[in-house]
Amino acid sequence: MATVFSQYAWLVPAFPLAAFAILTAFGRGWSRAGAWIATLASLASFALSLIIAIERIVSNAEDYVGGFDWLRAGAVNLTAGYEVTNLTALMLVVVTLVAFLVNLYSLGYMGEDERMTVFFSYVALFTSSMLGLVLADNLMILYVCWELVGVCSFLLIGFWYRKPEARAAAKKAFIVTRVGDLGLLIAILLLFWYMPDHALDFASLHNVFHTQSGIISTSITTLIALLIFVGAVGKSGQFPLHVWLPDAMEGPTPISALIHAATMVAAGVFLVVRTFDIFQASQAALDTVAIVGAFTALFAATIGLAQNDIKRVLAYSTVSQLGYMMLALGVGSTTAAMFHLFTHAFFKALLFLGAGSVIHAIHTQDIREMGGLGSRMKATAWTFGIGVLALSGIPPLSGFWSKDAILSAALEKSPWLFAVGVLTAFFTALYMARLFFLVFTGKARGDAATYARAKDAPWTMTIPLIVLAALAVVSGFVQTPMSGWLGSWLWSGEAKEHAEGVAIVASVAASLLGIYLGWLIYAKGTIRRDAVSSRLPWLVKLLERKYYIDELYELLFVRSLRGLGKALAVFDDVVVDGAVKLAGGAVAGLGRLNTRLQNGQVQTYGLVAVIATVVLVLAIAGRRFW
Amino acid sequence: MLNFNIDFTGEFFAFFLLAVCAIVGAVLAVNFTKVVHMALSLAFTFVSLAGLYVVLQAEFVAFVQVLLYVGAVTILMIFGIMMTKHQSEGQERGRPLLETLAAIGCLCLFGILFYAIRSAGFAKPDVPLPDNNTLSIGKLLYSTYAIPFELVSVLLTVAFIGAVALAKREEDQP
Amino acid sequence: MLENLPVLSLIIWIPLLGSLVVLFLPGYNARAVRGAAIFFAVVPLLLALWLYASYEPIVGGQAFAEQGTWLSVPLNAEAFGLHANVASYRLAFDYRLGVDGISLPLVLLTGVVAAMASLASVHIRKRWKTYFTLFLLLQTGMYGVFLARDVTLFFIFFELTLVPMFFLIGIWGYFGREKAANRFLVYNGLGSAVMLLAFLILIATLGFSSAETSGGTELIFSGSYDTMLANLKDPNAAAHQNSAMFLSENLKWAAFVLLLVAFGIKLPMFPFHTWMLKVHTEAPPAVVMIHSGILLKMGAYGLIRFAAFLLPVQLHASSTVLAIIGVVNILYGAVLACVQKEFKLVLAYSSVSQMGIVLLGIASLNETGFEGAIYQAVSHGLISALLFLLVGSLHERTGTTRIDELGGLAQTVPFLSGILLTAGLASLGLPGLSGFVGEFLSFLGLFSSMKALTAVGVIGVLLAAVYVLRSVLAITNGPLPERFAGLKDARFVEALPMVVLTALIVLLGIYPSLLTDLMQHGFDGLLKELQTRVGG
Amino acid sequence: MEALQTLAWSDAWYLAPELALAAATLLLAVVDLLLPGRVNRDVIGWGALAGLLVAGVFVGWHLHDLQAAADAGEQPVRNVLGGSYRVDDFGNLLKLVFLGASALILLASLGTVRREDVPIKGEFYYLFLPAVIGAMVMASSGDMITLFIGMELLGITSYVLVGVRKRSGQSGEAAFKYVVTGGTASAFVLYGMSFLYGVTGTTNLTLISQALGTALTEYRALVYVAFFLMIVGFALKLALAPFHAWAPDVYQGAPTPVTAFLAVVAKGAAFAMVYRIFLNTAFFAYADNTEVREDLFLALAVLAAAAMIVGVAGAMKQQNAKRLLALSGVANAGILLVPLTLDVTNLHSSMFSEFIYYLLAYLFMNVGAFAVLTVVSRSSGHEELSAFAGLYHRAPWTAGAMTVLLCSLAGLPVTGGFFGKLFILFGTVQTRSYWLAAILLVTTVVSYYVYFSFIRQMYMRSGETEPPATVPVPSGIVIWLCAAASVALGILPKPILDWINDIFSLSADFLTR
Amino acid sequence: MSMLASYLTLAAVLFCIGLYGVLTKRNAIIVLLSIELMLNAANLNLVAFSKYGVVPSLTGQVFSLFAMTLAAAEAAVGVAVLIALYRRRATVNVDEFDELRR
Repeated sequence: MATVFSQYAWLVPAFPLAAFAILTAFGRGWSRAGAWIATLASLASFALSLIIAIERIVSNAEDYVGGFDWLRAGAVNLTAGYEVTNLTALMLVVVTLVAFLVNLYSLGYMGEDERMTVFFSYVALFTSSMLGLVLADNLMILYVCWELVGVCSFLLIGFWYRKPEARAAAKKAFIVTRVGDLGLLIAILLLFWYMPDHALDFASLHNVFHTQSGIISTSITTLIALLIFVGAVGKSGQFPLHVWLPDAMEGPTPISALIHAATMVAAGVFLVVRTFDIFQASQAALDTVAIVGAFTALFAATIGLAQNDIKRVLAYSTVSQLGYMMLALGVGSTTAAMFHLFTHAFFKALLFLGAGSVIHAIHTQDIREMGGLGSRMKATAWTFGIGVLALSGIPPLSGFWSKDAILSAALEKSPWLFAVGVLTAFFTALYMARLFFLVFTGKARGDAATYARAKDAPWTMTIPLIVLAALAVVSGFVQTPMSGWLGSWLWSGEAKEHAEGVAIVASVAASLLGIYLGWLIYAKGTIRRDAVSSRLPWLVKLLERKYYIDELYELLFVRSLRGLGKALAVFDDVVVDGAVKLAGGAVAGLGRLNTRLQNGQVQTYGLVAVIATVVLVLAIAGRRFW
Repeated sequence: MLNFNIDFTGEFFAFFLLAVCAIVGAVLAVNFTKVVHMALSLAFTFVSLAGLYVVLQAEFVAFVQVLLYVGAVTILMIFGIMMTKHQSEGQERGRPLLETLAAIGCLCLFGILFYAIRSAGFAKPDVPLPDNNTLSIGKLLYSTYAIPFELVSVLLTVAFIGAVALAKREEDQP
Repeated sequence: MLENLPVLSLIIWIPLLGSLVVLFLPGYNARAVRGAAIFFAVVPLLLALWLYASYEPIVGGQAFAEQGTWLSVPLNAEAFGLHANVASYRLAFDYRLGVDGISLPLVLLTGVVAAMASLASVHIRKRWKTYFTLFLLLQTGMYGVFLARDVTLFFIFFELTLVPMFFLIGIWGYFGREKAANRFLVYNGLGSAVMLLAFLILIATLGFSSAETSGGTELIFSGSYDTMLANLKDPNAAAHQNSAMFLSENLKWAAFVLLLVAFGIKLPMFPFHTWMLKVHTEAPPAVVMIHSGILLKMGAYGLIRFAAFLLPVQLHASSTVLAIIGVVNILYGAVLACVQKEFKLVLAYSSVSQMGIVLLGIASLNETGFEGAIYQAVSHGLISALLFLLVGSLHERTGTTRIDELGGLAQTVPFLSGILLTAGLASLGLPGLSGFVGEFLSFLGLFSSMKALTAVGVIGVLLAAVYVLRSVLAITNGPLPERFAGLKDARFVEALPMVVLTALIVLLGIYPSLLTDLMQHGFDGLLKELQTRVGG
Repeated sequence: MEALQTLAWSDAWYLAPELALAAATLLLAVVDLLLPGRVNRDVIGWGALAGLLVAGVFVGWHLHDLQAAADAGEQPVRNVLGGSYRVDDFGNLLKLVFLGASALILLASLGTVRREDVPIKGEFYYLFLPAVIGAMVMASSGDMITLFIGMELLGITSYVLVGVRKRSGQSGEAAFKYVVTGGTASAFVLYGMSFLYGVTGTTNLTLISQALGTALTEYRALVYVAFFLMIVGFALKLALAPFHAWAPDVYQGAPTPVTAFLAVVAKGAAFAMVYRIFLNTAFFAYADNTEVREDLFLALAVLAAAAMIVGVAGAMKQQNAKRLLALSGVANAGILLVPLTLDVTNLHSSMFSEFIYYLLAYLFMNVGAFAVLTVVSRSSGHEELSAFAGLYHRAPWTAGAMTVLLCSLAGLPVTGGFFGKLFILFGTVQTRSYWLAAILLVTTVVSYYVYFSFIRQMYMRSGETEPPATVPVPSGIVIWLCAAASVALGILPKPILDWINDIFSLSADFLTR
Repeated sequence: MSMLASYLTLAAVLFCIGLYGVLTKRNAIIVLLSIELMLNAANLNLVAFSKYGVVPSLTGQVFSLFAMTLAAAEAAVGVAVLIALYRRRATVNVDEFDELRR
């Protein structure tokens, strides 16, 4: 049936874009007014998205595609188009909702910053690009928005530009994700030349790879899929390109919530989902995705155990959860992946915003300097607690359902992947418990005066927490083992539901065990905190230093690039320019030789002339008489 | 290649004698130490050449040679020598490098010339020169070579004016 | 209204007229001089915009083509066994102008950058009159290069840019200006000398046509580009095989290599790039805007216009080599840009890197790549002009452009910093800004034939991010040194060109069809030729 | 015995330009003697100028006559006394160049030559005239004897002219060096001519070219020797590398107008003679036996290349403006020689047009540059490059004119120098002498550096402290005339080349057949 | 060896000796005289060819007469130049005439 609102979907990104344009052009000197414009724009987007989603839920509308010619050059004929499907509608809602809440939150969080309008304009641009990414009907436009969200992320990470760490983190984020982007770019180049009619839109992709598979050889398909996955790895902070995400926490906390937890980092997952037809055509690619996802999930979770920065713990948790999603994709369950993406967006945003409130209150991010905040910041503590539980996968909170869906799918494919998933769930629960107990319970370990002043944030900051907490509780019910509504809606009826009892039991057990262990260590103190660090100091050190990956990269890439650059600089100067100078010098040398000849002695001149005569005659005429 | 199969005629003897004189004069001119001696030995060469011209049946040329070279040029040079101060050649440091290279260069040049001369097989000419050499030359000068002749007159005038202008002492010299 | 005027000639000669006007203005009246210069720089821009508006790709540029005999010199050909049926020879240098989808974007670029650079010349503090005289003269040369349709005319305009540039660098540059000016002159002179040789070979062997005169058939050697194209396609060319006039294979190769070197120097192509480092660092920023923004593009344009169109077979045979050179350019420039301490050098090496992409586009041998090359040229022109405009403004304020001495400028000069960041992002090929499109099209074009090589070249995009962010962030972010605390942000005259250039960069990034539509049929001839000669 | 063919009165008409100059010389010499010492000798200068103009009118008249003859279908050549003197378009065009150049040089020197510098000012002015006679004779004879005498007339007069700054030891030294080099060169040329005469039995170029065919079969080595000796002699006269070393010394020591004269007229005349002899005689083997011809032209080409390279390279680090221009003259001599060395093929036979066009451009740019140098060195008191420092501030218009002249010298468009070089280059390409083209191009580029060292001084060095340079009116006229002509030659070469092409034909006008 | 070759060889010898003199003799007057010797060698050539040449003719003799005249004129001017120079430098040593250099 025809759609009414879907055709106005382009307005969804247009609102924040307009806000961005207005703020950039006229926003200098405005402060709160500008912020409100951006917030209202995101609200408008949210409202429209919601209407579209509801329309689609209610009427089960057809997909809508619209757009205009964007680039005509040679064989290239690309449109800037948008496509509204159930999947995109869902993403629209998630993105706009989180964006709106984060905007609202930021009104309070960033209230004292003099560059508030700049901040909001960046956020607006990000929202717009993210929505564009979601709506894009072809890979090219998706890539364009993909890069734009990257830039916004970069801008916002480096928002506090005076801090050298922020500068470094922004740079790192941009460059590391760019590595992934290159993969995506090459994948697009490949697709362009292999696809019939150079089509890059998702409908054609679906046609070629799903409906009439076999047009493109398997090896090329695998290559394309892997390259796309490289892009996703970069964006979604999967191993080995995860290094930028924890550093990205140098940005303002709302940004961490919006970009580095809920939306942008999930774009990698979204990309794989969007191009899943290609992955499905190649088992090797799927396996890779699953293995990388599983490894990342476990790997990041272990690091999360040993971090002391509240946001970094959450960041590694994000990496870990994204790993889950990849795992889900790798085992072929897009539903599980999208489901987890959906729930994760809410509870992770919640956690970050809660962390933001804490940081806002006591101006430190080190959990070792916190403690006992639960009594001073009740709303924060409660909502944060819900988030922790949701993330840990405690039923019936949303995280439980989505994680369970993933583990079930994994178990179906391979017990090993399942085992890794369960182990990760345990670690997740453990580090989240550690985080919660260290921050909100016990005694204050930091500055007493600060502690005394700590209180809940203003309403603009609290309301988002409450809304998100509510969502963290309920959003899981869209897809339970009992009703596969989300899956059937997303993929138009091909719902295939299964729930493994083993999976449910194992994951709940692991979560509870983790939380219990955390309680024992960090709240009750039954187990000494240095129980591990005193026995296995190297292990703790290894985890604290994040397996020395950063150091390794520094050595492998940064140093070697610098070394190569220095070497080439010498080469450029000595060899390339040297050759030029040599040529110049040769002429000058000839000139000097001539100057030496000009000694003022006419007889010398004559002598040279005579010798030249002899040589000339012998060389030219002489050869005829030889 | 040096097959000197020469007809020993009278002309050859005259040539030989005069050639030796000319070469000796020239060589001596290069080797003397006193400038006047050099000039005089060169004059000797010029005279020898005049003799050769006679042998070559160019009496008028020989006459002019004596007149111009021995009579004018050499005297001019000796005037020049008189008007300037001279140290003898040998008293100064030699320039061995220059001299060696010059000698090599000249020898090579001579070698080339000699090779070229030797490689040419000259046929005996069949047309004799006119008997009345001087008259014929005179006629030529006034007919075919009238224009060069006139030009030479301009040239001599210019050389005369130029030489005087250059050599004369400036009266307003400080 | 303009249809009946020789628009192309007007575009070329109005700056020259302006140059003369400025020359005779009273020198003390800086305002009048500057005003006149800006006026005479803007008028061609307006004409170019009119041209853009009335240009139809399908029709091509015939409507605007201008043609006149400039000089036609007899070659006194003697009757020493003349060619059969030929009574006399002539060497004709015609005044031929034309515009097509390849040159029009570059003409527009020239108009924009030149107008903006004349606005940006506020930094010039001495001898304005001479400065603007030369500046306008330079513009005549640049427009001429892009509009000439006769190789000799092209060459003359090409050379015409040389002398004003020498003065502009040598008089108004920084400390090492004279050395830089010399190097520019000699190195580029060498380039044009090489080009001249190639052109003469082409004239002598490809530029002939015959005409009937009263005395019989006259053979005319001319530099007419169209004649050359026609002769190239002449199916009877084989009949001339043994003629001395025929462009033999060896000669074709010679001409191709010479053209490659000539335009490679201008481009600049590795290893001929060292001259421009000095120019970039020593010349005044407004001049570097022109230099980096337009003059380098003459290399790209020449490569396509002459090396590609006239010698397609050679282009085809050497496309791999070209692509390799392009990749080397990209990576070499990028890696070196990563380690420079002087921002101008970063930009210089980044130009090397960016121009490598143009080479890739040309090496791709397909329309996508060619259009990408032109797009990249235009885009890089705008971006580097903007960057050097910023360099000028920053240098004026801080007295330095060394990365390690600058920092935190976003605090005191947020506008400049913002524009700098935007320009930087554009230069690293961010989608949505113009830099991306050219890059993408070039890569896309080349990818059809050389996949692995393209993939290696794409690494340059990553390195671009490294060097741009490294330098831009070092300048704008981080702690602010004490002495830069009181800096003032951009004045209106500075901000105006910045905003215009930024707007164009964004516009071209958002809606690339603005430019690509122009080029649509520009490469038809070449593509057809490639197809028939080498079978696609 | 044939009837005595003597010089008829009617022949005097053909000799009119030379005769006019000779008459003017004598008249001025007498006037100079009679005039009291205090009278400014500039009068003599104006008289000499008038003599040159009269001669120019005669030459123009001859050209017109020849044109009329050609239109009437006759050979446009007048041979006097079997070619010992010859009126043809080649000669006439070159004569115009020589007369024009001399006139410009004289005009520029009026008002700049000072009595304390040149005590024999009268002689200085009128001795230009016989020198020009010599140059003209070198361009208009088909007989080696006349050519040689013309060369000597020019040479001997030049020796005197170089030495006219009697108070300066440098002038004398330059004159002496010139005498030695010039004398040696004459000896080489004469020696070479003697061989050529020997193997052909005649001094007439026509007869020589006819006889050379047989001579080659029997006396090949001697023919080689004859030509190579002449080449060496001419190379010395033309200052082709490596026979050039005397030129900077002589140019530096000579008064600047004389330097200009040597650089333009003396060089041009030597070229005229080279063209006469080599094209006329070495052309013998057009049909067969191209070996010797190739070798000779190769030798010339090598010398031309060497001259271009050495001239430019030597000038690179030269700090003395006059020596620099001398070395530039060396390079330009190489360029001027290039057309001659090119093959005459069915596509290419325009070497003379190429040559004379560049000679014309060279005339204007060189005379102009020397005129500027005279003005500048007068104001600064020395002839180093630094004399030009800040000229832009001291005399902006002169600096502008100098810039134009330098661009022409450097061969930048759109100037006569550019077009001349382009034309020559096209010749090299048509004959496929790419190596010469390459050398020509590369040296041209290096010469940018050389000539722009003037520009660096004028525009980029401070000269604000020095007083403005005054430019005498005649010099100013010459400078601007030369600059304007340089530009005009670049923009509109067509009329001149059309004209040359109309009146000149290699086989009809030049080769004595 | 024919007579002509002998004459030519003699001329070559004289020419080379003259050249050597020009190149090596310090005294300016001797240098000038050496040039005369070279010219004389050429004259000898001309006269020899005039008798024994391929086509014997008086032209050679006429040429040599002209050459002699010119040589004399050249010598005169040369000496005049030298005298003028001597007034300034008080020397006739060729190797001391090196103020103009480099």
